[in-house]
Amino acid sequence: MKHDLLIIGSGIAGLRAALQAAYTAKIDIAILSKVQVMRSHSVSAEGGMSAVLYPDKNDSLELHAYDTVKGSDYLADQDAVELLVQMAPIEVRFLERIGVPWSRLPDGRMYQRAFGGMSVPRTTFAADKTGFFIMSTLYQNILRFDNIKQYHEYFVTKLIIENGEFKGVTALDLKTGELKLFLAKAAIIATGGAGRLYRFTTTAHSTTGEMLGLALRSGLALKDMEFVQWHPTALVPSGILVSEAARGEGGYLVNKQGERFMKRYAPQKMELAPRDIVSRAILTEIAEGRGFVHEESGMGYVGLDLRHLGEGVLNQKIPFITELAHKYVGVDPLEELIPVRPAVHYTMGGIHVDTYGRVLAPDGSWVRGLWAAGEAAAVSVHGANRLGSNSLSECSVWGRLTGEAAAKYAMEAPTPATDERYIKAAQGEESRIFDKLLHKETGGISVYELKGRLQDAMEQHFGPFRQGSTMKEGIPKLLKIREDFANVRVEDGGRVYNQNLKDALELDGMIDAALAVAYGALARQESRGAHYRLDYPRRDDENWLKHTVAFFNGGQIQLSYIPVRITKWTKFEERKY
Amino acid sequence: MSSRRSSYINVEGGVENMRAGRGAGEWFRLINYERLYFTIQRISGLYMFFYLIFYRVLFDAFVSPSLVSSFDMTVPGKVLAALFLVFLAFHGLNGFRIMLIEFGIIRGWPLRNPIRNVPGLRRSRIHLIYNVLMIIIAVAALVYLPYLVTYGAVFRP
Amino acid sequence: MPALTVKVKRFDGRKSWWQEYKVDIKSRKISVLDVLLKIKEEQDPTLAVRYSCRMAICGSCGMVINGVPRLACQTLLAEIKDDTITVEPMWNHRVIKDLVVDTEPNFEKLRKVKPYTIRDLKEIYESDREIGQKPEELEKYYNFAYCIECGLCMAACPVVATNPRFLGPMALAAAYRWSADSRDQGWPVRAKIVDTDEGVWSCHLAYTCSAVCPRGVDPGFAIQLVKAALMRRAKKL
Amino acid sequence: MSEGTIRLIFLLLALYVIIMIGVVFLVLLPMYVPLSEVLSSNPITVYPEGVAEVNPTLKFLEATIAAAWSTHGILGFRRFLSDLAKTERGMKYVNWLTVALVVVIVPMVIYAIMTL
Repeated sequence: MKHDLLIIGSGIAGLRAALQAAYTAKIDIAILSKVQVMRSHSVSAEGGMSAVLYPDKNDSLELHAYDTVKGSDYLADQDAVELLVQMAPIEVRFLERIGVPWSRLPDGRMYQRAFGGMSVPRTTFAADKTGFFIMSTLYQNILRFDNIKQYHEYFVTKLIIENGEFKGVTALDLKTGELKLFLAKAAIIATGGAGRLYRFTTTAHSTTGEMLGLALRSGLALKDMEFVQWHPTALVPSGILVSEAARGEGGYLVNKQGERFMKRYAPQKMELAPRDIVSRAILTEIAEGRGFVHEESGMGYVGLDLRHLGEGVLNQKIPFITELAHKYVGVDPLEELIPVRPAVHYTMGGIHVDTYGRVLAPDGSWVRGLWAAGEAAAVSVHGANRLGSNSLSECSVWGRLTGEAAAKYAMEAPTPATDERYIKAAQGEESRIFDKLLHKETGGISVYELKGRLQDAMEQHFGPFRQGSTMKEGIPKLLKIREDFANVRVEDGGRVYNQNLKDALELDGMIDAALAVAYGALARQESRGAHYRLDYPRRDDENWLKHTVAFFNGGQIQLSYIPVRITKWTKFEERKY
Repeated sequence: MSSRRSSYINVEGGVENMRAGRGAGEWFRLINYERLYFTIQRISGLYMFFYLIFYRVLFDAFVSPSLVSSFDMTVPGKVLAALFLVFLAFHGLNGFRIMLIEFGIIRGWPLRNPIRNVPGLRRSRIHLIYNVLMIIIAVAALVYLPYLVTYGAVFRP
Repeated sequence: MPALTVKVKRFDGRKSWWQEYKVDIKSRKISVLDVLLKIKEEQDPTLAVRYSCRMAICGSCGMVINGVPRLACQTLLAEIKDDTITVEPMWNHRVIKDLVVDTEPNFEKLRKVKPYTIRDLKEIYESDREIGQKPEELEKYYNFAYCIECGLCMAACPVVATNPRFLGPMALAAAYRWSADSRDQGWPVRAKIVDTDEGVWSCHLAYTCSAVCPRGVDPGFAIQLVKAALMRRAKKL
Repeated sequence: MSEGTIRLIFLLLALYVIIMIGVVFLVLLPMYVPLSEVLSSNPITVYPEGVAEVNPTLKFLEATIAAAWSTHGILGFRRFLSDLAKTERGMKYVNWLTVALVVVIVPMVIYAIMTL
């Protein structure tokens, strides 16, 4: 099948890119998504979207950029950050015009709330379902354009890149079970993060990050994969996200003794310190025996206290949290503490791209015709730690930028010819999937067992507190999993909607992404942002103020480093909140 | 399409295009009380249509008035007539409710609550009162009209 | 440990049958989706369920549980109480496999009501203006913006069951949501679309859509609001 | 005609029927016979024959009620059929059938009442 522009992934970044591209040029756009287009995990974003909408004496673009850079532990590329803060208000206003129901002030302006790591309230929100509202609005606006074709439930299995130029992808149509070849002039990868590498995560079952593994395999590079964010508050035991908005609206974190323990870790910002700090604080409390223990799962947790906020705030501003707490834990936030503990939330790393979202090969040259946006890309505005609510801004901003750039590129690029080579590549892929994976008689390891092993290994060896020795033990485990994948058995032999096969393919990519995390984490001998090492507890700006770039070299992960782009903020303060 | 009706049979083969659910059978599924109203409304409407047009008009006026009058006095005739009247009462009452809703007189507004969302109609006081009245009248009609049909005098002024 | 019996209506493209699974559960604080995934991982990987977010916001896992259309992830075992769970694919949809149904007709219907702000395209895409909206204007449509497009209302609607042309509660609620938005100017356009036999007038007020809606969108009520506006020949919603 | 107009007619006819039946039973008939007698006789025999016997001019009123009622019924039947019509074409047939029914049945009903 031929299209001008392929958009792989249908989260906020993907849909925003599609929208912008469709408006920019009358080209034939296809959105490929492994779930139905409006089901992407962006819907679960709760808190809000940061943007300096009404600059005054308290707030300015400068300050937002500074907060972001400081929050990132100075690993963010500062030119990208400046682009982000500049574009974010434009994007918020754009979303307002296409119909997002932002929460309002009585005079009709947009309401903004406080968020972790931000020095002033600047998080625009729509109750506590911001991501959902943006997603559904974007999705419904997609329907305006006839030149966008949606492919629901197409699982991309391979990127075809030739001589540094993007050619197409092969995708498995889950509904019919056929492998299809898509040829296109350009593509935008917007497949999101890899939260499911870990067991206890806030992300959806579909956020597996196999695309990152596929990217590695097709010769692209991953940047800063070792930085995995733990969100401080996820419901115990399910891992469902409790938005930072709960603390932004004034919630407290308390331990078993009823003490607001954050005063010992971040005396000024208390609960609204950046996420890595709060997460570590909670885990420290639990480790030191001041947390509660969940009876059924044995997990330690602390309490999120919203009792003093009153019913009005709970019902108006954070209704979803109340609902989730009530539904999945059986706790009424007005009367009891909500049990929370940190869970994997975001991968700061992703596909190596430049400031404008163009995908770069390991040697730093642009892979022509390929962009990446959103969580899947590491533009590196988040550096070592993302500030809450910056992600929606990032997705939207880079969705727009890449969409526009890709549309312009696709207008000028020549139509791809149906070459024998691509058909051969597709056939190779077909035989890999259907002959080798699906119709295999031998091998007895279940996909889910192996996935469980991967998640356990990641949780155990590459958790929020990392140590050289444990990580060294973890890598052989991952390699063993890689090896065992050859013996994986897909028990469902059918073609139509074969989820078992999809899970196997997901796992395949996940293992590679996990390896990139593992190697990157082992190599980085310092503590920065979300990457915290017990054996190197300090930040080391002299040796490690650089991005990790991981790529495949002969089937092995190899690392190289590139410098951080620094413009204005050259004084590297210690992060104290 | 042919498989729709039989899709509830436990095992069946050769279905390429299965549609879940019972097709027209869905009209008789009971989930909430408004749906019950819908079902009765529909059945009663159809019943009255056929009863009036075919029996009362066609037979009475064009075929044989005396036959109709005498059939009305037999037990089956009385059952049909009683059914007609009860249905008429319900159809009218519920129809009036529908009118009130469709003209926007009964409104209310959905309550958004984190723990339990309440649909708008359930929050309208008029709707609630009307429902109670409607049920009372319908029950009264259910008793009174068959009674009239069975024991009521033939109206001869 | 209490054992749970899960009866699943299976379909593999050719035949359809009921299959029973026995599952041991530790606690009743887990959702039906968790149970199904447990079956999938431990007993029968061939079972197909569409799922994603597991927190009742993505709308993937709509299915009929014990005779009521619900989201599997939102239905906790504690609410069911019974030790037998019957799970069927969503009614009124074509089944692809097991519990996975084809919801694309719903999206096509959604497209028909033009669910986007209708105003000058140039203004939307090129200006940098904030249109603004008062909280009370927001309140007018806010409830209906919560639709997660799961299709449960379509599964529950008795009219959709027999009339495939009927736009259905999901699309009509979207029509109201967008028309009532103060930033939108498309009511005259949409009124023409919904003021038809396929539109609001095929609604028979069974209200099951509102009863089963997992997010309290109350699509049935939205349809009545549209009807009232059409009856009164309203110029603006 | 737009569907909304049809619906409006449908509802107004129903309203007319509901109100007029009430008026006939509770206001007009008691002018000739005691109310208790009206309310204790078999309604099937009251309307339409009984009314016509009480005062033949009431037949005209009865005829309008019957015409409104049958039109309402036919339109209601159309609603039922339209739920079963799966295509645009089917809908077209349903509309034609409705028109045909109105043309045939309404005069028939009026005739039936007038010849009582």
